Formats: sequence, structure tokens, C-alpha cells
Amino acid sequence: MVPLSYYLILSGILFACGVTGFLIKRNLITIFMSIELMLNGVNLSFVAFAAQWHALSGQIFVFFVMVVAAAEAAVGLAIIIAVYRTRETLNVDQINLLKL
Amino acid sequence: MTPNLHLWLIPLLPLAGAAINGFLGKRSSRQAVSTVALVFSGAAFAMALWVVSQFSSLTLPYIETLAPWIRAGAFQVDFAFYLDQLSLIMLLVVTGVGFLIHIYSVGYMWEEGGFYRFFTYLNLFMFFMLTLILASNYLLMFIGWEGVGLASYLLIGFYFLRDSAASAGKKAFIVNRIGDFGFLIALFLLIKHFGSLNYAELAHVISPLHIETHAGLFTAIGILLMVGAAGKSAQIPLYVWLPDAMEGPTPVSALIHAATMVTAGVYMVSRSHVIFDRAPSAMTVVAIIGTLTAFFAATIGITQTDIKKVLAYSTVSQLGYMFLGCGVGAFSAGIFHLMTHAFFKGLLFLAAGSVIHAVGGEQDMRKMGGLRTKIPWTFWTMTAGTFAIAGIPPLAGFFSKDEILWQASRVSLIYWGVGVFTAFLTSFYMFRQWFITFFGEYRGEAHDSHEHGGHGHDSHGDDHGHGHGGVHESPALMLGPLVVLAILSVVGGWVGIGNRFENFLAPVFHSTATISADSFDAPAVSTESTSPESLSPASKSEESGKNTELLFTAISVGAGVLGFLLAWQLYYRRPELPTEIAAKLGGFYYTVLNKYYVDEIYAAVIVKPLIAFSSAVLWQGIDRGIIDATLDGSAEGAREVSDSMRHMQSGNIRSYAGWVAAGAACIIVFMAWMAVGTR
Amino acid sequence: MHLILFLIFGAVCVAGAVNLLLQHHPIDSALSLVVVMGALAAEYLLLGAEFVAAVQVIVYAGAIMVLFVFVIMLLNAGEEARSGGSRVAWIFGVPGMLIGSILMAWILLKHSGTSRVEIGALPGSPQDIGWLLFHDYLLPFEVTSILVLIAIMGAVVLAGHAQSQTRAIEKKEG
Amino acid sequence: MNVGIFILVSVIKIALVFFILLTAVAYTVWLERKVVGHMQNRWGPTRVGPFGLLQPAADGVKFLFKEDLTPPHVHKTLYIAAPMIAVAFALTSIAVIPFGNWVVLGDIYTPLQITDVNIGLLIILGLTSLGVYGIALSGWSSNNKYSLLGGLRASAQMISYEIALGLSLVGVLILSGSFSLREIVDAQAGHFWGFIPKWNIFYGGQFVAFFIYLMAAYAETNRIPFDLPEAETELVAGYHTEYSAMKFAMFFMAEYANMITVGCLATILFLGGWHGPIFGPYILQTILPVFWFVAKVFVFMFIYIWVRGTLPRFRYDQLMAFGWKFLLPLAIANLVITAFIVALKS
Repeated sequence: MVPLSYYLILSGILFACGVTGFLIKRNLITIFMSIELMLNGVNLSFVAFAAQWHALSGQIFVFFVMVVAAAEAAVGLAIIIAVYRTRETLNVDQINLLKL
Repeated sequence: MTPNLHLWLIPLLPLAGAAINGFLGKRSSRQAVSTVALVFSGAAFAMALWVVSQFSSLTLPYIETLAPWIRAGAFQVDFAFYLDQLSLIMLLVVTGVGFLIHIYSVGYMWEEGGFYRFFTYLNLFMFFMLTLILASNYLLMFIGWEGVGLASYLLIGFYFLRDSAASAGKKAFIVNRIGDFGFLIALFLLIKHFGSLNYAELAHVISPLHIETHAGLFTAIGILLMVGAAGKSAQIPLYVWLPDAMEGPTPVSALIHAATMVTAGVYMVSRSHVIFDRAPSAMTVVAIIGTLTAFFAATIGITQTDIKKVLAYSTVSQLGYMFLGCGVGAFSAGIFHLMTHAFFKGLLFLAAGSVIHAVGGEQDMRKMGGLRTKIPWTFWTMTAGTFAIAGIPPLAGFFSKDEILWQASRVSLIYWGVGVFTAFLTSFYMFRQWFITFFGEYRGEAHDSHEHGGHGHDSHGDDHGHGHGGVHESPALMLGPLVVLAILSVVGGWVGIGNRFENFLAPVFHSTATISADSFDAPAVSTESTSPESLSPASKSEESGKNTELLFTAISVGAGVLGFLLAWQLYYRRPELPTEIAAKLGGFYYTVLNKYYVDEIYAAVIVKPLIAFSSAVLWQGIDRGIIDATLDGSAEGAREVSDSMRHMQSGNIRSYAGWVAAGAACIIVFMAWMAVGTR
Repeated sequence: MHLILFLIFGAVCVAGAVNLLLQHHPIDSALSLVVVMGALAAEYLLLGAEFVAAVQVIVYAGAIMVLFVFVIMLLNAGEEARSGGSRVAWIFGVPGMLIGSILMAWILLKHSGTSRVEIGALPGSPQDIGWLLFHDYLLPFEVTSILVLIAIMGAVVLAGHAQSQTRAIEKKEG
Repeated sequence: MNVGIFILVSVIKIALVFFILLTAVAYTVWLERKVVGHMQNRWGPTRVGPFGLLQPAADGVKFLFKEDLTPPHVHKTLYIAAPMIAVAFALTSIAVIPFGNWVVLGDIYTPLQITDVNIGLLIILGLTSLGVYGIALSGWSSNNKYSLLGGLRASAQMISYEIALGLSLVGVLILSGSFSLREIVDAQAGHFWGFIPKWNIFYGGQFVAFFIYLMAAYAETNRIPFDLPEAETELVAGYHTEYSAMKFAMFFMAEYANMITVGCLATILFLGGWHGPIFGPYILQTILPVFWFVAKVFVFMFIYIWVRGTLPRFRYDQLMAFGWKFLLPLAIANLVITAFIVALKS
């Protein structure tokens, strides 16, 4: 028996780590991974709530989040590759022109 | 059992045609474009015929509700179609004549640019016109009403590279707006006082009301409706756009500005007969406007030299007749004239188009003449039309015009007198046109040198467009509709023999007769005498009226014949006379020639002050001084604020993320605070 | 038992997430993320969401993260460069984030009541999930399929852009 | 059955299965050398033991005692971890493979399978999809351009073919209605038309799926004709160029263990698992299913080797085109048709 709040706090920690990563990391890919971490944190809370409310819908939402994450990863990484081709750097602090 | 008619298909078919041509037509061949246009308008006609075949098994009025549209409390407007005898006749006229003119247009427009555009607009027009006549409420009718205005604008300005065409289109649009304004206010009044715009509901609500108690309201609504009708149907004082509308291609003039759209006003007034029956003053206004328009337009028509302008003024004049009919309560006579007019005026325009086509784009009658032998088909069809409009029995125009005049005479002999005189004028200017165009010597200069070549073209040159030398008959594609319409112009009036037409329409205007009989007599007499139920009490007056009617008929036929004789005398036997007469009349002649300077008066009295006011107060004062100044000021302020704020926009993604995180934190703190606060 | 397993995998999760932040090389971060995802899959199993757990491993760890590793290898991304970065992020972002998460944790602990979950609290069997997915959530499912399709096209266009451009230039010159 | 006996039985099963698996891995290598040798008109290993049967043992000893070289400029942690990752995931997936019926020994009633989970197939898919990390990381951490290329190729190829592989399995899943490998096998028991076994490859019409599975499996295990990641002629052995001794042996083991897993999976999903003619006394009835299972896996392995001895290697773009433009649409079509037929039947 584990209180639901533990799961939620774990999910919150993961999310917070993701946000922090987004804020402090400089590598574009790492930043992108931080986003994935945030999504994972959210997924955990979805599953936890699904267990609490005995509603499978929560798990369904996880699938949708995963699909969106996959799509996002595909497009995002393609963008990263395109950015790298033109700017030859992955440092976000140097990618600040809002255009390629 | 009432079969499902699928009325919605009828307007939607031309719309589909318009959509296909509009989206794909640019890259399609002319054959494909014309096939699409003809198939869809033909299908609409076929549907209409099918509806006729089903008509006897219908319980009328047949109402087909497609979808709810506006639901606001008790007020409710649906997308619904309404079919009764009146809309059936309109449906047949619009789809039938429309289809014929589509066929004609394929031949007429073949050489023109923007072929697909033309048919897109034409089909679009059909869609809106059919919506207008099949609508089951005033709002849907108003959609069609505005839509035909749009189509009309687009088609008048079809040759938009020509400045005159573009401004004619604008003129038509703007003048129509004035009428629509009246129409809209009438609708608002209806909504306010009766809470509905459906014909059926309105009839139900209005029928028990007594004229004494609501006369003012009904008069107001009636006159406002008449303003709308005057705009659309080119009545005084809003008729000025129609002659200019002749800038459009001739089939357009035939379809929109003669046969169908301009008659929408008559249709609308007839459709509103419940209201007009209770507004005698409004009826009088309608009748007077109709009479005046008929007369003045006819006088202008006498002096015109442009073949299409003559027909345009003739249209205005004939529309005046229809309004006269409606104004004296003879709605079915008005509709009857509407139908026959659609036949012969459509025919006349198409024939005029054929003439123009034949002489290579020339529209001035003075440069024609002697065309009788060169374009015999056109000549004979045009002849049928001319005789029909002149009211020579037994052609179509005779029956309908005579019916209107007879009904008018029962209200006031003044209407009748002016009407007969107008009939004389009509006959005169139509035969004048006929003689100038087809008799005498050919006066076109441009083609004289090509005369011998022109004959060569005659034998095989059907597919030659205008602008080519030589007078030549139009292709069969154009002549076919001419012949059909000519036959209709000859026999179309026979349906009115023995009041059959009126009896057919009687159920529509029936409520008029029974209700107004006890409260109001004058405009109701006509329908009363024709409706079968009330035949027996009125049979006595019928008996005595028979002789009078014959006398009046004789007089109006006489007027027509007189017109013919005068034209024959002036333009066939002694062609030099008209110039002398014109010289003698001097100023008056020029006044008429310049259309009584109405355009100029409008320009001076309305347009110029309006422009002056707009530019001085609205433009410089309000727009520049207040609106623009406010806008510029706020833009300036925004720029200054942005200048200071843009340092936040460093372009650094992580800074943005920082702002987002800080904002999210603020929201969380706020929510937590709220949550704690509520505990 | 449940609590112990939860704590073990939770600790692995947090350790992986923190490691993601601490590592300077993207590939190390990526691998820590894989660890986080694996541990999360275990947490899902504890909650009874076995299908979600399997999909988490297959899709997240097995596909998305491989894609990340692939891109890191492809671009040969090196150690993170030390650059000034953003003061805003440090001044507002990190404290804001900290405040927010601490508040949330406090609220959750204080106000989430006594609801508890057990091992396998809600068995998410593939049949049930399939039923939900293809009946109740059919429309969202189809919409996401379109989303994925668009994403595929977008990725192809974006990543293939430079090549096609050079190809076009070559064609012009050649 | 109490927990103690359960754990005991499980430990015994695990030990047994892993012993057999490792032996099988070793002897598959021997088998491959032998078979390919005969196909190429050579003898293959003959020196060590009769028919060279002790060759695997000799190889093992050699790997153990070779110098374990770690090149400079490698990313050390990952360099060491990569082969372990590879071999660990390859060996773990055998855990959910059922290779026989239930066994009754006194009051112990246990399946011939380390553990029967109801999402067994997904676990195998998950583990194989994680196996790519071993190869990708080894390629990257070696700091060698050939290795890097090998690693890149491997990850791209395995992601691509995993889709076709997964889709080819869905048809079978639809037919059996379960993710549990044991239930999938059970669904294939019996015959139709009197003599044809009800295997998915016959009864369910999944031969197209089997073909797709076969192709995708070759790509997933980096075998000829899809062994681009370790193409020795162009990449100098690809991702494991820099590896030697036991680390190299781990990759080797991982590859062959994967082959065996894939073979087991093919047997379970398409070839009816342990089903076959069963007769005789009880002891025979227990052993025969295992025998049929092993025999089918063996046939599958033989096809592997046969293909290796016959086919040339694809070009990389051909490989990708084949996977995305042929196998994937084919798998989708197969899935749609299967689903349609099942829907019509029910």
C-alpha cells in the first residue's frame, strides 16, 4: 500500500527535473530530452490517477502522450539536424537569431 | 400522399455547376465548361418539370424543411423551401428560360474571354434566383435576393476592363442597396410585430387582423417592401441602374435584366399579397409607381437608338405594368404578365443579341437596317417578340397586358388611360426598332467594303465571332432558343384564355378574396370574380362587365395597332420625318433623349452632397481625425512600450523557458493561495 | 513490499533524472533518461499497467531514445560548451520552478487525503485497453494517427531539406 | 505449492535453461562453421575432437585467455558496458519463451518455461528493442569511424525493421487473441482437413507474415543478407572492430543468442510451438513436445545458416528501401486482411 501522493510527488520530481534541465542545459538535444522527461513525469501521474479512480482512460492518455512524444521526437530531431546543418552548433545560447 | 420532392436539389444543381466551373473551369476546355453549365442548369429544369408532373399529388403549399437556421427564442427561421402555384410558375420560368439562355450563351460567348467565368456566374445566378423563389421565408428569400444582386453585379461588370461596365455594375449594386435597405426594414418590422418571417406563419398571423386596426403598420411594411421591389425591379425612382446594366453580355441582359431577376420584385410583392391586401394606401403607391414607371420608361424608350437600351427601357416599362397589376390587386395578372414578359422580352434580348452578333458587335440601330433578308431566323423570331410585346392578339403579350389593363380599369380609369397610352407608346417604339433594324437600307459603314466577303461567310461562317466582317446568321445553338422562345411568345398567352391562369393561381391569392371581401373591396374585386367559390354572388356584375371588357380590349388592341401604323409611317414610309419632328420638339426631345436628366439630377441632388459630406466630415473629420488618430496613437504607444519591453526578447530559448517557469510558478502560487483561502 | 519496490524504482528514477542534469555529455544524459524510463516502466507495472509498461519500454526506451542516441551519434555532439547562458533562467526560472514544485509537494502531502494504491490496483490488460482505444477513443486515436503521419512527413521534409537543396543546385549546375 | 518450492523450481529452471542456451549458442557457432564449410566444399572445424565437436570449448578458452585490450581515446564506461548490455538483453529474453507443455513431478506442477507472463511477446519485443543500445553504444564509444558507422547503421536498421517485425506479429496476435506466448501456442493445437496442423503459418494464412518476420528477423539480428553493421569488407567488422577477447565474445554470444530467441519466437508464433505427433508413455509424452520444439528451432537455425551461405549482402539504401517500401506496406496489408477475415468470421 503506497499513498497515491507518493506517486504524484515522484511524478512532480521528474517533471521538476525536466524543467530544470530545460533551464540549465545548453545542448539542444539534452534540452529536448528534458522535455521527454517532463512528459514521462506527467505519464506517471496519469497512470497513478488511473489506478486511483479505477478508470483505464488514464492509461489511454498515456498512449496518446507517447504518440505525441514520438511525433514530437521525430520532428524535433529533424529540426535539430536541420539547425545543426546550418549553424554547426547545438548550443542553444548561440542559436538565438530566431531564424536559420 | 405527398411525395418527397427534394426541392433542395433544384437550386443546388446550378450551384454545383457553378462550383465545378468556378474551381476547375479555368483549366478546362470550353466544351467541358459549357457541358457542365448546360447539364446542371438543364438538370434543374428537368427537376422542375418533374415537380410539375408530381404537382397534382401534392398537398399545397408543399414545405420542405432542410435544417434549422436561426433559433432565437420564439423566433425561428429555417432553411426551408416552399412550393405552391406561384413558386411553381416562377420555377418553370426561371429554369426554363434560364436553360434556354444557357444554351444561347454557349453560342454567343464562344469567342469571348472568361468563358468559364461567365458560366460560373450564370449558374450562380440560377442558384440564387431559385433560392429566392423557393424560399419559405423572407430571410431565405433575402439571401437569394442579395445573391442575384451579386450575380447581376458580377455579370454586368463582366467586361470589367471596360470602365463603363465596371461602373454600371457598381451603380446597379449601389442602387439595389437602397432598395434592400427598405426591404430589410420591412423584414425587421415583420419580426418585431409578428415574430416570424415564414410565409405560412405570417399568413396565419395576419389573416385575422382587421384593416382598420393595423392599417398604418401594414402600409409602412408595404411601402418599404415596395421600396425593395422598386430597387430590384427598376421602378421609379430606382430604375436608373437597369439601362446601364446593358453593359453586360446580351444573354445576361436577357436572363437577369429582363426575364428573371428584375421580376423578383413583382414576385415578392405578390408573395406579400397578404400584407398588401390590408394596406390600401400601399397598394395605391404600388399602382401609381407602376403606372408612372411604365409611362416614363416608354417615353424614354422612344428616343433611344441603342438596340439594347430600347429593350431595357421597355423592360422597365413592362415591369411597371406588372406593378400596376399588383397595385390594383390583380396579382395573378401581374404574374401572368411576368411570365409572358419573360418569354417575349427574353426572346427580344436574345434576338437583339443575335442581331448584334450578326453585325459584328454594333449596338446602334442607326447603323443597322435592312437586315430582314440577311438574318431571316432572327428577323422572324424578333418579329414574334415585337408583336407579342405590342399586344397584338393572339400573341402572349396581348392576353397578359389586356388582363392588367382590364383589372386596372376596374379600380380607376386613370390607370387604364395611362396604361393604354403606354401600350401605344410601347407598340410604337418597338415597331420603330423593328423597322429601323430590319427594313430599309443597310447603314453599317464598317462592313460595306466587306460585303462580298460577307456573303461568303454566310454560307459557312456560323462559328465566326463578332468583329468579323459581313452580316451573318447566328449559329444554330443560338437560334434554337430563339425559336423556342418565339413559339412560347406566340402561344404562351393562351393559358390565360378563360381565366385558366388566374384560376390556377387562385388558391395562392385566395385568402385575399375571402378576407378582404368584408373589409375592403376595390383591389379584391379581380380575384373575387375569378375564384370559383365566389363566382355565384359576383355573376351579376360579371355579366355587365363582359361588354365593358370587350370594349376596353378593343381599345388597347387599337392602341397597339396605332403604334404600329405610326412607326410604319415614320420609319418605313418617310424615314426623314422623325428628325424633323425631333427638331420641332426641340428642348423636350432632348430632355427625353437624355432620360429626363434623371441621372444628372440624382448626381447633383444626392451623389454630390453625399460625396462632399463624406469627404469633409466622414473622411477628414471622423476617419482621419478620430479613428486614424486613435489608431496611430495607440500604435505609437505600443511601439514605445515595445521598445522598452523587447529586452525581454533576447532570442535565448532558455530565457524564454525561465519566463515560462516563473509564470507557471506564479500560477501555482496563486492556485495554492486560493485553495488555502477557501479551506 | 509495494512500498519497498516503489522506493527502489523511485530512487532509480530520481537518480537517473538528476544524472541527466549533471552529465555534460548528451549521450550520458540520454542513457540516464533510458534508465529513468526503464524504472518508470517498473513503476507502471507496480500500478498494474502492464501494457503501458511494455509500451513504455518498446516505444520510449526502444524507439524514441534510440532515435536520440542516433542523432547524437550522427551529429557527433560533444561535451556541452560552457557559455554564459541566460541570467533570466537562473534568476527567475530555477527559483520559480523550485517554489512551484515545493508548493505542489506540500499540497499533495497535506491535502491528497488517504487514498492509497496497491500493486496491480487496476489491471490494464491489453484487451481492455484495446477496447477503450478502439471504441471510446476511436476518434482521438485516428486523429493521432494523422498527427503521426504529418510528423513523418515533416521529419522527412526537414531532415531531407539540405540534401534535396544541394541536389537541386547540382542539377542546375550540371 | 509454497514459495520455497516455487523459488527452488524457478532457480532450477533458470539454471537449466541458461545452461542449454549457452551451450546451444556455442554449438550454433560450430554448426554454422560446419554447414557453411560443407556448402563451400570445405570441411569446417575438424581438429578439436570428433567432427571438431570440441571447437566451441577451445574457442571459449581462447577468448578467456586473450589479452583484453582497451584502446585509448574510448569512452571507457560505455566501452565496457556496451557488450554487457548487448549480451544481457539477448539472454534475458529467453526467460519468457515456453518450450514445452506443463510438467507434473509429484505435486509440483510447472510449465516448461521460466516464467509465463501474459504480455510475454511484448517483453521480448521490448528487450530486443533495448538490445540495440549495446551495438549503438559500442560503435559510438569505440571512437572509431568504422565502428561509428556500424553503430549508426545498426540503430537505423533495427528501428526500421522493428516496425515491420512488430506489424507482422500483430496478425498472429489477432488470431490468438493474447500476448501470452503459451496461449498463442495453445491456440495452434490440433489439425484441420484431417492432417494439416493448425499452425498459424498454415491455418491462419500467416505465411506472408512469416516471410516478413523472417526478413525482419535477419535484419534485427544483423545477419546476412542484412549484416551491414558488421560488414567486414567495408566496415572492418563494424561496431566491434575495437573489441577483443571476452568483450568480443559477448557480442558474439549476443548475436547467436538473439538468433536462437528469434528462432524460438518464430516456432512459437508461426510453427505451432511444441505441437507435433505425441505418443508413447508418459515420459515420452513429456519429452516429445520439447523435442519438436527444439527440432523446429533447429530447422530455423539451419535456414539462417543456409541463407548466410547463399545470399550476398544488400546495399544500405536497398536495405532501407526494402524495409520501408516493401516490408512495411506488405505487413500492413497482411494485418488489414487478417483483421478483416477474423472480423468476418466472428
